[in-house]
Amino acid sequence: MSIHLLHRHVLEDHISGFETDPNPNHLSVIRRPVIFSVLARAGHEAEVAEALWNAEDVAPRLCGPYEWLAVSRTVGAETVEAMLSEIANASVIDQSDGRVLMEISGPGVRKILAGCVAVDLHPEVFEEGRSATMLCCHAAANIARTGKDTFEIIVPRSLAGSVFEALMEMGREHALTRGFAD
Amino acid sequence: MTSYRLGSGGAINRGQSLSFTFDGRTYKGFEGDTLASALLANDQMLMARSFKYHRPRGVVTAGSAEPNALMTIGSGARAEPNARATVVELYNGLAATSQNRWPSLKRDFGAVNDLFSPFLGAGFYYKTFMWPGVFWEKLYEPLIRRAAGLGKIAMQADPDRYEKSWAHCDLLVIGAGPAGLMATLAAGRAGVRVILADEGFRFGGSLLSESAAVGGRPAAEFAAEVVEELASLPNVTLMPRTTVFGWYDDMVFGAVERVQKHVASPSPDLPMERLWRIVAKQAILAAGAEERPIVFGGNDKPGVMTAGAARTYLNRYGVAVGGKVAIFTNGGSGYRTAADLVAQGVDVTAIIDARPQSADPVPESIRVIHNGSVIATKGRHRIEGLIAERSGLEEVIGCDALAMSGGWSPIVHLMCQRGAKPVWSDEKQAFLAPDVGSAFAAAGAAAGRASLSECLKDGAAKAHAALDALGRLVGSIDIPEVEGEYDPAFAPLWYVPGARDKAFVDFQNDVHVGDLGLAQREGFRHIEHTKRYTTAGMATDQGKLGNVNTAAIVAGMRGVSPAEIGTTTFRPFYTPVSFGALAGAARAERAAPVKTSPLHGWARKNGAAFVESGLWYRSAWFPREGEKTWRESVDREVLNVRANAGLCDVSTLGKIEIFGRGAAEFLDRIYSNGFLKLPVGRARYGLMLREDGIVFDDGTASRLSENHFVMTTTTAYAAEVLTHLEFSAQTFWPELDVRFVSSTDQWAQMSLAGPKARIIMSRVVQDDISDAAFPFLAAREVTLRGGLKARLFRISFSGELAYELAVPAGYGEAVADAVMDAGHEEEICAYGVEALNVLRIEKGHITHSELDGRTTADDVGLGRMMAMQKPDFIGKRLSTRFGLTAADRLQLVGLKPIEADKDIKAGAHLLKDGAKPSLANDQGFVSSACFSPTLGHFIALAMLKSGRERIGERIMVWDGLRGSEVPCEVCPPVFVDPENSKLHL
Amino acid sequence: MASLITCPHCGTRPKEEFSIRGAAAPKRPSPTAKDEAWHRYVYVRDNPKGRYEEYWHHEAGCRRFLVVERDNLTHEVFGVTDAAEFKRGGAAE
Amino acid sequence: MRYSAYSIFKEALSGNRMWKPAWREPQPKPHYDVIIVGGGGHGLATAYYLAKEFGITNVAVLEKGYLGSGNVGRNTTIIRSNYLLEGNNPFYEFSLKLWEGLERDFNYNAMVSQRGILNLFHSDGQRDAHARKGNGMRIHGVDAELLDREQVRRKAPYLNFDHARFPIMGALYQKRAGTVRHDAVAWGYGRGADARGVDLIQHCEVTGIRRENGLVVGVETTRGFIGCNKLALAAAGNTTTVGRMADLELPIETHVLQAFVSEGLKPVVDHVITYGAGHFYISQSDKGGLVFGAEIDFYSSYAQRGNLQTVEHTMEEGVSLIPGLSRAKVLRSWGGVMDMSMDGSPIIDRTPIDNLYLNCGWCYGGFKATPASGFCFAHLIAKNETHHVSRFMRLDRFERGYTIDEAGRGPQPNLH
Repeated sequence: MSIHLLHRHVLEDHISGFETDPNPNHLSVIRRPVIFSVLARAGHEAEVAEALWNAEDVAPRLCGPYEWLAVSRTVGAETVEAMLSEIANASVIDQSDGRVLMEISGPGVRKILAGCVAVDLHPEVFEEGRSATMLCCHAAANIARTGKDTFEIIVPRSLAGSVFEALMEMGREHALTRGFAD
Repeated sequence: MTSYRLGSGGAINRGQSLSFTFDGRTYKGFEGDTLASALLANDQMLMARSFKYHRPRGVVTAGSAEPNALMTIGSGARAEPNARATVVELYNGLAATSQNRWPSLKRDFGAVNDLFSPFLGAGFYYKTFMWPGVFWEKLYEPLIRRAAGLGKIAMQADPDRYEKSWAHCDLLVIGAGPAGLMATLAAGRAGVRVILADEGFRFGGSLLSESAAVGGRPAAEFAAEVVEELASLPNVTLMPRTTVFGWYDDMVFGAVERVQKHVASPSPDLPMERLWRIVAKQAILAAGAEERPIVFGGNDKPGVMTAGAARTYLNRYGVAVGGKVAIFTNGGSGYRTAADLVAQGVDVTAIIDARPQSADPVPESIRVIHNGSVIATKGRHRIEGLIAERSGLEEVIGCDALAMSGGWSPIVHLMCQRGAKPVWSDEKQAFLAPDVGSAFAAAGAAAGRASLSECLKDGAAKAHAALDALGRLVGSIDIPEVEGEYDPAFAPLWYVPGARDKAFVDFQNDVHVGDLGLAQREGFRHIEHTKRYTTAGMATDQGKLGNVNTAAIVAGMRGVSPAEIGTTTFRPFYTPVSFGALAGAARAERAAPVKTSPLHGWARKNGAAFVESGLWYRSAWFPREGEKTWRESVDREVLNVRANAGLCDVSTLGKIEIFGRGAAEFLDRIYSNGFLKLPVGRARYGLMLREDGIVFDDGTASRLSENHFVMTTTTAYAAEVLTHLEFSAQTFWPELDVRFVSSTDQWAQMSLAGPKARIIMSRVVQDDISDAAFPFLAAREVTLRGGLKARLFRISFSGELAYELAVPAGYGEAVADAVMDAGHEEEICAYGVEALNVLRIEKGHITHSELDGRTTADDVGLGRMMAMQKPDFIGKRLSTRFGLTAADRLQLVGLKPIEADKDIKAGAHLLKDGAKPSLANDQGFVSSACFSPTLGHFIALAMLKSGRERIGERIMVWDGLRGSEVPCEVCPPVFVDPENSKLHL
Repeated sequence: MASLITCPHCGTRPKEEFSIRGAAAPKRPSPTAKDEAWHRYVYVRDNPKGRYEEYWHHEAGCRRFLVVERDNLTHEVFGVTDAAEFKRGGAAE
Repeated sequence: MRYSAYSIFKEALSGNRMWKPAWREPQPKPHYDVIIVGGGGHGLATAYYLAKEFGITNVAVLEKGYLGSGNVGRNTTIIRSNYLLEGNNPFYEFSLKLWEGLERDFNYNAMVSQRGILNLFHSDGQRDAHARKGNGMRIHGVDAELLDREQVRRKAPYLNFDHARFPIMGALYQKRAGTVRHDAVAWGYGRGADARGVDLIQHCEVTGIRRENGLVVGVETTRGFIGCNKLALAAAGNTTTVGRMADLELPIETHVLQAFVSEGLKPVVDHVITYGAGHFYISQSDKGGLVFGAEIDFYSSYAQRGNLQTVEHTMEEGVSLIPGLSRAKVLRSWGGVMDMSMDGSPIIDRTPIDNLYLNCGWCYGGFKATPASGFCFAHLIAKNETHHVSRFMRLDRFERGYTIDEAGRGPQPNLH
């Protein structure tokens, strides 16, 4: 027999019904991003970081002094894995199924996120390109500012439903809409 | 007409009439009114009853310090008890109900307490109600409880939403009065991030009640202009209806915003209240000052209020608090109130001034009685007159309201919440804010500044200092001129001797001067003792009005300065905050986040009943048609696993990837047993101890490559184990080359167990998984038919031939479906954690029911896993202590009932056969028990004193709690396949 | 301290992100140290009133163990260092 | 002066002017048989029982603040004896029995109110653990009942039965548990001790312990040197500070625990209730305030104040358990300084110094222990031998491997 490999996104149970047009404040869930954990050996943090920042098609997200998430929305897991395994003194492991990537954007995004995270996301404090792991709606999430009013949120798969619901709850006042993005 | 609405004036919208009810009667007010101002406008002065003596009460204040006018707002699930009418913003349809009275506010039976008050002095209850013993709980206490308390809560779920949010700023300004507005303006213009929070619904503070002119305009107009400018600045956030209730470490302020408390029909998209945690670099407390009541006989009659309150009702709300108002003062506030009243055509009957003389301007034709005092008041539900005294002569003066001013106390509460005590000032006759460092300063009246112009100036100055500290000072702003301000200077006046009636210091709790004296006489002299003994300052206003008077009166009784008495401790909350606001959205089903297993959908599809397991929901059993109890389903699942095969979701087990050249060495130190020689492609069961030698958790570690392991933990301890690894690696052995990352979420993991497991698994996996190629404890990456990479482990919790298959989470459901299809002919079933638990008890495998944080490896029969020859592992050294190796420790055994139809429950204790239940005879307890469908009777795992030597002994399983005694035989803890033959099939 | 900790890797973070392990001063003895040393390490605490070094785990952030040096009476924070950088004051136990 | 309904009546007729002080304010004498450091609940109870039960009255209690200024005046007033382990259970039951007769014993109404405690459970595992504890209580003759969900609902219908994240399965119920008016305990013991000749010396801080030939001879204080034959420490959160003066090495870490009271409400919560899916516990005082708390703040602290996050967490648990609390308002929060021991259980023992006695490690459970703690400590001081119910509460139990780890969390004090 051959297994019919149907892939299910954990938020499919949360996002159902008709898709509506996105409002100015919108939460989109990226269906199949590629996400790898990258861990540098002690003493090799800088070189691993440099290699990650130079890697093509991959956006590095800072988790800790020797740990990153390498995120790609454009290329497949094999490509990313091949690329990352070239990096010396780094351990990599595929977390694409273990993490959920959401993107939230719009003029109300900071007000919405202020209900979810304690970190000051003022653009002069948390600049574009910055990323960090922080508590977001009771889950350790990696949050990156990818635009003036756009943030990427990466959360563990098991908690994604709760985080998603909490984000939508905080977004009610701001007419936040949501949907999958491929 | 006593109190009434003026024909014009006030910051109310006379074009917008609002209808509301109080105790069922309908009234009209205006937009901009508080409930209190609207009631006064309707001549409703009687608003409440006091706590102890049930005395009739009206408003004393026009603000958040109100001790008397507490009401219940709304009804049913939305009822809010103990709301202060003085700060409740009026809205159409508001329904208010008076409290703590029966049958009605006017006729309250509880007022009988007032007649008995000589017997009910401070602390009377400590001295009686002791005889006979049972009477306290049966009679006295229920009576006291029924009489005590204030408002009622409905005890229904709240229909509204609550939210929490964080805010960050360079400068937080608390209070939007003259000082706060000027501070915000100065900082706002300098471009720093400012938050201005005020508890009221309209910014302006005392400017709204002020008859002076600021910058050539009426004060209220000036305030409105400043607010307009602030609203236009993008770096300024205005937060009305927001009370900053607490100052916490690191300049974190807690605040609550009443988002929709004033709205007739709340929007479901907005919270009712929102909790703010405001992180500020600098903060200015501009909360103003509280006017002190004067403590004189009968000072609690409805209609007696502070002069400032009377002025606020007049100027801000256009309400005259009486038709004939008397003034009792010791400073300028009384005179300004008289002048404002006269200007609005209100009759002022007399100004009684405790001072021998005064320089305050007296309105024309108003009589001033210097050196005078009020010693009693007349009337019951409202003041009808007062007895003034001067030089031993008494005079009755008619009035329907009495405005009193005993001086001012700066509101320093927040600055004293972190340990610093306020500082007494002889000059100001007040407690002033302590120095709490350069990041938090008081400004304006809160800093003891008296006049309006000083407050405006001080607000700007404190903002300049804050800007300087931030490195953002660019210049100073102009201070507007004030015309027609009064001098609020006052002379100390703590209480008036010769009172004919009780002279209250704490209105709500009915604490009067006599109580304070009694406390001193009885030795409760420390101010904290005085407070606790008399309950002064313990009411819902937390002594905002009374505490300074209390301290000064006690000082007077003791002949010392108030500085020596000091204040009681200031603690959050500045004003009471709802549970709802502090809890936010975390309630009901959302009390905690939910963790979803990747196989949740698969389990649901197969009809699982779910059970909470930490934050997870795990599939507990899979009922089939015709099965009436959970036991029927579980028994079937167990038997089917033992006979055929079953599939169970084990995704919730913790999974930790461990990398590095030091990984093996690291695991060798973490586990009590050896891991150095674990070959690649193999798994090993491991035991982790705490440093005190007690078992911490168990699980497996598999070596996927030379320098890459994956560890599994129990579901419950997944997070703690990862933390334990990190702690050990980072603080004990930083030199080891080892890194971790959790991969729990990456994998859907399923356990396929049963004698037919291999045949089923081989239909799913491409690789050779024959016993030779993939023996017991094999662990490695495999490829599924269809091409998916997966991890396969041959480990077993059930005691059967078993595999754990881990696939990327998104494919979990598809693969589980495929396994079920592949096993269709073998009659595979889904099984849940209940069946898993039965399987493991039958096999004698331990869980945290046995590993309860007090057991050693040897206690649970795993002494052989203590590799004492290793130089070091966590827990090694303390594991050999006498108490941990004593012969009489509880040891793991099995139990079988002597009579096969008897059931055993976990939590039962063990007694020697024939012994009476007593602590001395207690031999241990049942840790896990279940019905074993394999054996056809109940079985149990138990921890029994010296248990391993007692195999074969008859013992009593004693469950007094549930009324059963079951004789059992002690047996080895492995009930099924003790030879492990099934594992190696 | 008690509200915000400035993590050397992640910046200023709320207490919610941390779990607190306890005194950082006691050093794990060598495997061959005397029983007395092991007992003291596991059970005896200096518990000073005032300056105090304590392990805080940045659980919801970088997952590093930090040593927070602070005053446990005033709650003033003097410094936060990564556990790997932490130098114990005084003689080793 | 004996307190009674008659005394209240009589004094009222004379304008309440003749009441006598509850205790004297004596000057310290140069020397006492016994000095007790700490005028909190345990210290005062110890003095009371020393005088009453063991006839030792030449005793001083030294208190750096005012009497009862420590945890006896800042707790959630719960008394109970629902303990699991042999090291704890008989001790707390002894304490509960003393509470039951206390008021008539010391002629002070401390409002002992046996309202019953419901320890809720929310899972099979918790039920089994509660059954084990309940059977352990019953086997020792302590009252305990295991209630199912419906029995709990009948007692406390306002709990969250229908929309709970962690549904209530049942409760372990101890009917004899309840609450006591906390300040009155300190005052009752203080007054009783004073009447028997004990000197209660307030505002007297111990700054040093003077030793000669290996024995304590007295203490240096802010009011001068005071000599003694025996020195007894009952200093709770400040135990380490005082113990250090005698070079004691202690298994104690000091932590802060917050507690809360709501505005006065008409009676709604009749029992003491603890939440099994969190740490929240609540009761309602006779005055109408809901008195409640939850977890410690987790960091070492000597400050009597806490953290906003802990406040929020407490309220989250409160509203999750009792949805109807949402619109009630919290009036005040405060913090108590806890002497957390390394196994979560107390120490009543001798020390390496022969005439120095130690009473500490009460964690956040010291209030309910007050009578037994005082009694057993007095017994130890007077007879130089351990009372049998406190025989496991030894200082050397850590070294010997006989910890009393009720929570099973090991040597990390903030987990107990």
